[in-house]
Amino acid sequence: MHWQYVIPGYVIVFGGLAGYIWTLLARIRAVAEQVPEEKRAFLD
Amino acid sequence: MSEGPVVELEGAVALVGGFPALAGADLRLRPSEVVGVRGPNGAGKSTLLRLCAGLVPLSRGTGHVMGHDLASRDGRRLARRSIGLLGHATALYDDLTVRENIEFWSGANRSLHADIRGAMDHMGLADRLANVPVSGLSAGQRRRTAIAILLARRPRVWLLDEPHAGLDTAGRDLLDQLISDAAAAGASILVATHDRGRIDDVLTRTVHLEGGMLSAVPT
Amino acid sequence: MSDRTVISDARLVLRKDLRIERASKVVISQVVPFAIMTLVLFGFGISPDARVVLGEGASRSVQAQVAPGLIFIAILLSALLALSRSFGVESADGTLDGLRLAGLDPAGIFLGKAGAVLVQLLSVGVVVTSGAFLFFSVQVDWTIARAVLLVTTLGAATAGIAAAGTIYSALAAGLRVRDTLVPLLVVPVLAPVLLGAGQAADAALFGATVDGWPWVGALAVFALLYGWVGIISFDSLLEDA
Amino acid sequence: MSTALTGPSSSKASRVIGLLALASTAILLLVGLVLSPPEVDQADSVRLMYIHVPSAIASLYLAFGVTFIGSVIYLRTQSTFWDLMAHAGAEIGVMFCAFVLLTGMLWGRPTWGVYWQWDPRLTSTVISFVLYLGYLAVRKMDLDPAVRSRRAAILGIISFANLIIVRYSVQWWRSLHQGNTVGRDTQMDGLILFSFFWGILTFTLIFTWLLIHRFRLAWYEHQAGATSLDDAIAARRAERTPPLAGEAL
Repeated sequence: MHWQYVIPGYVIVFGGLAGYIWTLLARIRAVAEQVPEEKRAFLD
Repeated sequence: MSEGPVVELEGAVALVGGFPALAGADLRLRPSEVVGVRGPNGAGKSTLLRLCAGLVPLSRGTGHVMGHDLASRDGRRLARRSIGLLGHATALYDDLTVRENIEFWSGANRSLHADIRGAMDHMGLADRLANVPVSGLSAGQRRRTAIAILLARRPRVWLLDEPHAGLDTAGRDLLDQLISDAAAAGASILVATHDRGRIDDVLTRTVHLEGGMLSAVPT
Repeated sequence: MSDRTVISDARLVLRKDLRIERASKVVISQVVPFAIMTLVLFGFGISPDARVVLGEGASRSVQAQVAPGLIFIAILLSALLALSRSFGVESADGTLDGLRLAGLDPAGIFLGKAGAVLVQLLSVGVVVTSGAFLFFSVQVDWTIARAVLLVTTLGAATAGIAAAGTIYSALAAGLRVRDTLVPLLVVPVLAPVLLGAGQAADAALFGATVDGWPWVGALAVFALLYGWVGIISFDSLLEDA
Repeated sequence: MSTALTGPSSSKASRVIGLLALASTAILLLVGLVLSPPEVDQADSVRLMYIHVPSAIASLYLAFGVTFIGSVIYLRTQSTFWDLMAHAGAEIGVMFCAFVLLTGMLWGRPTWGVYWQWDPRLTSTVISFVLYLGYLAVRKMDLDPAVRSRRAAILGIISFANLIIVRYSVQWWRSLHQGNTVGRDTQMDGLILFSFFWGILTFTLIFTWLLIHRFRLAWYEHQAGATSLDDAIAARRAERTPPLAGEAL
């Protein structure tokens, strides 16, 4: 019962997460190219 | 510190919306000096004046006004006390009359009453004008009002951004006279100007601003 | 030219803003009519014939039933305009820089500007409340307790709106997007005020007044909290604007 | 969570967290959707709770909490790290907040018969969602970076206070009209409880991974900005024509 609500919920959440992660990684790669190698270290 | 520089910038960088409008400016301004700043449009003249006024944070380099550090917030706040700034904007409330504006600003600046009256008379702000809303003034009259407020403030450092714009010949002469009087009284004056006329007689020296940096102008 | 205090600076700014209003009459001639118009629009949205059954054969029009909430929605919408005006006069000719150069106490500037907005909103509130009684045929068994509760609610709610609104307007000061950003920031923040004021006004008009006072207390706490936040944060907000 | 991360977007620690999150997600899907039984009252819609509640915890507590703490520390120390952390937390929090609202509505339809009910949690969540959209809008303001960070930090602090005010006021408001909608004392199947807690664990891992990576993005953007300031200063100086001899005065 109620699977018609459960499935869209899971699709929204995990689909949304996957989409966000995909674009996040793409953004990181794009901006990383503008940063010289020696300045990539984290945690000042 | 009577003989030391009143304004001292070294390698000053100031950002406007992330853009380095000033890209390493060096400047020393001593008491009684009248320094003209010339340069093409967008050279950073307004930012230079705003930085000296303590209105823009200093991003790199060092800067002091009256010994107050422009890099610190408290320093900027203290520096502002000795500043008289006349920018492109005249800092007047359009809906208020000339008198109401002068009353408000002199209250805010804690100017003395005698100074206000004197300044108004000096700038030719006749009683007829006093009750006109600022929105009904001409550009020149606006400027005269702003100058009257500045005069009453008795600043140690005058920062003038194209102060002659909109003034008639009499107004220009009057302003030049005010500048040399103030300098004679020990004030330091920084004038950004395109004018290559009479103002030159008032200037102690001229500096050239371009690409966010200052250099001496050979005379 | 006596000693400068936060209060004297606040009074200076408050007087200046009210003088601007007296000269320009923007709130009286534009914001107040707008507030009345929103009430009329609510009337269009809610059928005048719809009634709520109260039991024992009694009923009340839906318009009257929701009037307490609508009053404060109208005040909130008008507040957005009043705030926009309040900071519009400062950004027109570089006067915000002038205030900073003058060395006015930031807390004084906050209190002055919020105070002026509060005075204007109170007048909007009086008009809107009277308008709601008129348009929505709200019938109340008036007692002194009810009137006091209603007036206090109006005061506490508008104080909260003015304080929070002034902070968020300063946060967006000097930006081209100010007029669209401020509503986005302010409306969710003021949701609790709307809720509390609606409940308190509902108690004042139809319910037991004792149910309204806790809400008024919450509104007062909100207003004080935001007043305090404004006093301590205005320095940072105005700095380097 | 791609495991093919290389170069700028991965580190040893974040890769471990990513793999853990991925494995944990697989287990959550298995337990939540297959192994655990339908609940007595809610039937299969209880399965939405395994992602709804963890999303709420990740958003309202973890993410917006990070924004709050980051804002406080930034105002005290001007630490770039915490400034960027605050920004990262808010963006992730807004996303999880959207999940909370959507799954909450999907759960509401079979449970209450309607997608939206003026349930205190749902109502206060939608207001919080807009609150933090406002925070993100402020972070996009066209201002000097330091000024923007300071204003955002002030907003990050008052937004968290607002979140609490909104939550309590809405709860108070609703308590006048209805009883609590959730939290009845029904015997819960062990696997249902397990799925619940496993969901929280999984979303905490996902949140951590996201926070690290969103921070990394912000850090690169910051570094790129710092690089371009040097370039911008050089470019600005090069505007001088012709370069004059004799610099300082």
